Amino acid sequence: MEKMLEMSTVTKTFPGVIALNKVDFCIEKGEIHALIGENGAGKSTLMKVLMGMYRCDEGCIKVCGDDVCISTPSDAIKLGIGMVPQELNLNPYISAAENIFLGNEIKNKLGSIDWKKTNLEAAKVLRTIGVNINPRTIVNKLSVAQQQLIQIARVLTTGADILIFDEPTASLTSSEAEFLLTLMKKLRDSGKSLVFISHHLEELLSTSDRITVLRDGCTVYVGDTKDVTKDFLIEKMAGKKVEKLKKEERKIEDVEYLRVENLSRKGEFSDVSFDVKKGEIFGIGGLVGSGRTELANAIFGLTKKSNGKIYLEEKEIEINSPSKAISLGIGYVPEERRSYGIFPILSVMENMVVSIYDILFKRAKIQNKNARKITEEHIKKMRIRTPSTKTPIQSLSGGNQQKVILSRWMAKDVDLLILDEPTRGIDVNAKGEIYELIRKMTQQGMTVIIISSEHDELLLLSDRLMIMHEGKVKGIRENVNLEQQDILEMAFK
Amino acid sequence: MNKSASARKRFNILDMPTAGMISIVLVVLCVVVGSIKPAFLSQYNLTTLSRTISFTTMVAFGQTLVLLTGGIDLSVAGVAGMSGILSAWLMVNTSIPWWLAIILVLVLAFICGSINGILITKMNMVPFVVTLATGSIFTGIIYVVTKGSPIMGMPAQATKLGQGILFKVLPYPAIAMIVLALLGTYVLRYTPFGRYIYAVGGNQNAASIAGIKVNKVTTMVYGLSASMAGIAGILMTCRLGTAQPTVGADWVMPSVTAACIGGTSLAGGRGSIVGAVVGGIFMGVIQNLIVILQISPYWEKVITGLVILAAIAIDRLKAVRSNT
Amino acid sequence: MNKSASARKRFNILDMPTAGMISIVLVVLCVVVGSIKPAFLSQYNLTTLSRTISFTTMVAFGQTLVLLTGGIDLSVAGVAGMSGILSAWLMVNTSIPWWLAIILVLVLAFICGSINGILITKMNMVPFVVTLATGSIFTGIIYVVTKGSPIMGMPAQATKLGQGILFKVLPYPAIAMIVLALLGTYVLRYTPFGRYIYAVGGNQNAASIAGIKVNKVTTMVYGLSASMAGIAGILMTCRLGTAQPTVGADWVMPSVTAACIGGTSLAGGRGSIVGAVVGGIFMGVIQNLIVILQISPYWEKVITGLVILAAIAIDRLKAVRSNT
Amino acid sequence: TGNDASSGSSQGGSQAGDSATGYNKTEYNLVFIPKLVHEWYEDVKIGVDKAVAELAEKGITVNYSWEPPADAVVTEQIAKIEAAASKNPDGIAVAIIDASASTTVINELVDQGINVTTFDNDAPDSKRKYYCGHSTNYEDGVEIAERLAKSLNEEGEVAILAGTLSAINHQERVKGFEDTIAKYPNMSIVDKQADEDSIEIALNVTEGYLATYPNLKAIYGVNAASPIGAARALKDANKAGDIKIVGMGENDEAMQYMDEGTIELSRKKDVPTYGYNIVYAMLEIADGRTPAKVADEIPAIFVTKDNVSEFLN
Ligand SMILES: Nc1ncnc2c1ncn2[C@@H]1O[C@H](COP(=O)(O)OP(=O)(O)OP(=O)(O)O)[C@@H](O)[C@H]1O
Ligand SMILES: Nc1ncnc2c1ncn2[C@@H]1O[C@H](COP(=O)(O)OP(=O)(O)OP(=O)(O)O)[C@@H](O)[C@H]1O
Ligand SMILES: [Mg+2]
Ligand SMILES: [Mg+2]
Repeated sequence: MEKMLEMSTVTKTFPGVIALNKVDFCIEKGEIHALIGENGAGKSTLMKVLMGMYRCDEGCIKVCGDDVCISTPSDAIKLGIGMVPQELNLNPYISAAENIFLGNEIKNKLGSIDWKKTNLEAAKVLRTIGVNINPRTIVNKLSVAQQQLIQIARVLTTGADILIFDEPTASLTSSEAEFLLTLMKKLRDSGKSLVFISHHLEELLSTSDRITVLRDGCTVYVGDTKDVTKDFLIEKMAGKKVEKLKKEERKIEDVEYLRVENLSRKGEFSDVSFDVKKGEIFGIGGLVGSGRTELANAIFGLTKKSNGKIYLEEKEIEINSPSKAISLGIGYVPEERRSYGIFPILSVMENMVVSIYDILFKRAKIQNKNARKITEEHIKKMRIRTPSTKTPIQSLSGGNQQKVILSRWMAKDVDLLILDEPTRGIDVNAKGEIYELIRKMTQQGMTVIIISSEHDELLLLSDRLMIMHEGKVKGIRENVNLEQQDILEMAFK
Repeated sequence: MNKSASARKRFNILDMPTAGMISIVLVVLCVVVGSIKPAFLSQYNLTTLSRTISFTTMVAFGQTLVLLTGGIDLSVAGVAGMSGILSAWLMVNTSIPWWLAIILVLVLAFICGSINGILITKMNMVPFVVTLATGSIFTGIIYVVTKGSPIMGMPAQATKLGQGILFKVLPYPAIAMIVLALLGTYVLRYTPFGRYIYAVGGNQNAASIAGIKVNKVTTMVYGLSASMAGIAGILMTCRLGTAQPTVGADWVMPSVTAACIGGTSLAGGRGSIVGAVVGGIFMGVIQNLIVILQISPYWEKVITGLVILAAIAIDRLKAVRSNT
Repeated sequence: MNKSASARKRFNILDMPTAGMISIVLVVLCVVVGSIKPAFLSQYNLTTLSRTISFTTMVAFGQTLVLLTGGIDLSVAGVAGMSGILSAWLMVNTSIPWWLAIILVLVLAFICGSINGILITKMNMVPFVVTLATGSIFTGIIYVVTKGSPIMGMPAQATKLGQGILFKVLPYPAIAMIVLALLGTYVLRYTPFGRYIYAVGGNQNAASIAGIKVNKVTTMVYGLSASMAGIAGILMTCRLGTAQPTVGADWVMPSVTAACIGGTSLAGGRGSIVGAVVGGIFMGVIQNLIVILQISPYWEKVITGLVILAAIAIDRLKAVRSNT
Repeated sequence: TGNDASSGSSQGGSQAGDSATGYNKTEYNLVFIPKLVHEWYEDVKIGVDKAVAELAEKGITVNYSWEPPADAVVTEQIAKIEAAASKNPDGIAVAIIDASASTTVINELVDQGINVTTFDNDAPDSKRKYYCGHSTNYEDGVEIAERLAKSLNEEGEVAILAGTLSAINHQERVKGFEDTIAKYPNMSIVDKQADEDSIEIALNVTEGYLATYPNLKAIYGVNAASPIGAARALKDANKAGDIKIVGMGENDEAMQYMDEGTIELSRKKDVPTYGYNIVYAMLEIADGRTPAKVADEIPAIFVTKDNVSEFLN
């Protein structure tokens, strides 16, 4: 087979980290090449080097056998390389159509942009990837999933021959992901070469032709997909044997902690009632647009509910701001990490202890020593990969950022934690660790509400499950002998 | 589908662009004042007012481009003054024809602006400090050239550019402003370069991944901003008939304010030339009203501040209501 | 572990904070000039220079807080002038003791600043336009109160505050600046409120979800900025011995520039009081050097601009080299 | 009354200079701090240079530095004064931006033995050693109003361009004018707006006046920029000569407008004399003598179309 792309001995260091250490990476024409590794292994960095967003310290790149120099993204684009980046990277203030054709404008004879045609073409591309949105919509009005799909549409229109998908399915639900995987296969069959980064191993195994595994910035395995198993990959990524977490039947005492009655918010969800018991892990599942995020936002006081009541330990409470919620002992890990979770330029430590400054403030001074100790503890406990506690969080890999935010609430020691897609973008092994942590926290008396689009995660963790669809509760069930199938049935009943 | 359709309708009313809201406030203001003091709506006043407004508004066009990229250009004062002085100097002290002098100076202004852009992009410097420093340098050049004295004796063809009035209604500078506004709107809406400006300001990473040469676009934008300031400075010099060292000295804040009032975001990515026009007219009208309504000079600043606050408050009320 | 340690060492050199780099430039500048012109290092010059610098630097402290939240405060000029005038007015025209007059005016300044904050947070208005407008109102109040004339006859105890020199070396305003710098640094580094300021500037949405009362913090910050401007305005009035309507009129840009030069980001989340001190001293020293070195006044602005550019260029060179 | 050597200046100590020149030293260092970089002060400088050249012929070297702040900001000027003092010159001459604000500094410096003098605009309550300038602002306002009243036959509407609100000399010129016009029952001041010493604003405000007051008969401008801005506006509106401009125009541009007949009347001072007189005064003071006149009034003359030709270049 023809080598489409060859990267050899690529090395890239950042202050305090060697992100890539003599990595070799090679893709053939017409294949889907899976690139996997734990959080911080260097997958995104490798792809950013290829896109010309980082300049590597060492190494060379060949495209179609020719040595090339890629120093800016526009060089990469000229060479027929396109990327769907891991983080949402769209211009929030312009339309979907324009984002799709940015840098690749459709012009009329006079050289000015033909907006009519742009919108028509955009609608066409969006249809091919199975999205039904008005191409004129301003991007910041769209949900995360929709924005992700727009990024994918963007790359498709550039006509690139090498397509990089960096965790494209992370914020999609299963049906959308399914659609995308089919599309990727179609692209491969039409002769394009694809790089596919994901933490969903099943996806990779079912879609890719070959696999490269990175660990700590080094290539540790390259081989055909058909030759490997999931367990083998997990071991390769971690560099050691990993215990698999099992479903645990737990007895939860029947002590009500939180009760929500007829909660509604216009246009988002209506008549939502449920209760959560002390120490319980309460899962909320559903399909995209089912209004789970909106429900969580309303409970946490980010938005105003239009109707309904909330009781905490049987007392009616009025939550009108996040700080009120926190003072009542509620914590929240939001879905959109970049815009609602992290303080990009602040350090890992500040990101972690931001909610406990009032506790750290003793003897007229924030005890920075304590702060550092707490941070270091959590870095160890959560296995967060960071050069130091002082590193700006934005230079951590996506998964590690998520771990820092989870640690924030662990440090705060809240009574009720609402997690919205807590393991999005987190590698398999770290997921297991997080699951274990969640369980441990509940054993210590914390109550957890977990919203997730990964149904196996919900089935594994939760004691009870609530399924939502189009803003309505479709059912609440004890998580005993439930299967994926049951969840879908509930949603569509 | 139904949901989203109804949502779209609501969206339209609430999301009336700032420029539109300010225009409404402006029209109401003009009608009220016009009925109290008909002099305000006299042809003479409107004509001269249109000329007064045109200078800072032209500067605001360039400023808008810069703000769209997320930067700010504090050097417009220096560039405007320097352009005015140098063009007059060339006209008076050399045998270069007046139009060539203007072209040369505009090229120079563009280069000066590009220097801002290069320092900001290549050296990764902060626009605020860079343009403040270069602005100081450009202003300094005025003093070096003139020692503070005006340059007199500009050719009549040149001064006509600033003083002429088409059909006794439309002053040339106002025509220049209108032409530039149309041109600017066209560029921003219908050319890739224009869209790249929004893209760079909206999300620089995204723009870069899309293959946009962020540095080139940014440098170009600062060049254009300086050119706009140059045009305004030269026209003001022509208007006054002599090159004053102080021309443009007070145009920085008004140019940013005009853009802001018209809805251009200082954070980049959002705004329009129309917004700058509306903001510029708004500011000019307030100043004019203070004279027309015989407001005591001691109260002038208080009134100006209150009117601006009121106008943007009206614009924001809708946002507050649509919030949460 | 070894790997990361060596990498960390390099990191330290490259990531020397801006304030540090500028300090180095500053020290080199002072040593060079001091050896050419000993007058620069004379005690008299250093003493008066420290006083000159202290006023805008104090304003820059408040400005830094505002910039840290991602805003900007253009009303500092108005607040400073108004505070100076009102405190003098109270001292001269009422029987209120001078210290009470000062306290009352500072409370008022804080309230004025809070109004900025409330308009910005509750009404979701743009800081640039809001503070420009309120600044215009505050300045206007000065003219309404004074009709442009200075207020004379301030009590000697009050003027001592601005004119006194401790041990004939350290002017009182400089002492005030040092105390405020220490206090500000303490608040920013060691109190929750200070850390919240960084958090709000770092990501407002995330701050809100982390339980920070974003609106309260922001409002407080604008209040503090106005208080700082108030202190500087009152001290300058005491220094002059009479209340001038123009006190503080030109402090806006210098306060932002001082903060910026010292490494405070206009985008929020990054910066320090120390940076403002360094930036303030840097600006003051340049002005002083121009006189000491007898640089032609016509070249003053050119030189000032070039020196600022050179200083930040030196600071940025490391960034450019460490980039990508 | 001139050479009173008894004033206890420390500078008088060095008697090295030959007495033939009449001065104690052969070399003097002076600092001039005008209000800002402006053409008006360039004319002052011409006078300074003239005096310096004269003294050089007598064998006395006068080094001077010219240190205007870039903008007329009082705090900047004070910083300049303090910085100049640290060079320990034989004399500092300041064109005061703000009298009361500068008084403290001047007194501090004089107490330290530095000879501070003022020109153009005084700080009368300070300990400054000498002032050379023009202090009859109120009277100028009165005089201009009287002459205007006569040429308007004591009737008609007048508008004022009031300069900078915080400038005391502008305030006095306005006051003198207003007080005088008030004496004429058929004359009225219809409006008064600030122009911030800016030709651009003066022009815009005048256009506002023209729109609002169809019966306007005259415009009074209190600073050098105002009559020029007003003249431009009148010319554009084809009302040059129909509405009389009176005021403080002094520069070449104002003289040209006057020659054309757009400006009616202007108060003009003999600017170089400021510079010339002050150099000699500063040397006297440096030697420990008191200059002939402690306050030196530079006369101002009225320029009209009749005598404007003397001032056209
Ligand atoms: N801009 C940067 N500055 C400093 N360090 C960085 C930067 N970008 C990445 N790193 C570091 O490089 C390493 C590799 O990061 P990268 O984003 O490539 O990981 P990844 O494999 O994509 O992980 P994830 O699965 O979490 O996305 C990490 O340790 C990260 O902290
Ligand atoms: N800012 C917004 N403006 C307009 N519509 C929005 C916005 N955010 C979300 N929506 C719409 O609201 C609906 C619910 O949002 P969302 O997809 O986040 O729900 P969800 O149940 O949390 O799903 P998931 O968590 O799987 O993404 C979707 O139809 C989405 O398009
Ligand atoms: Mg990644
Ligand atoms: Mg969601």
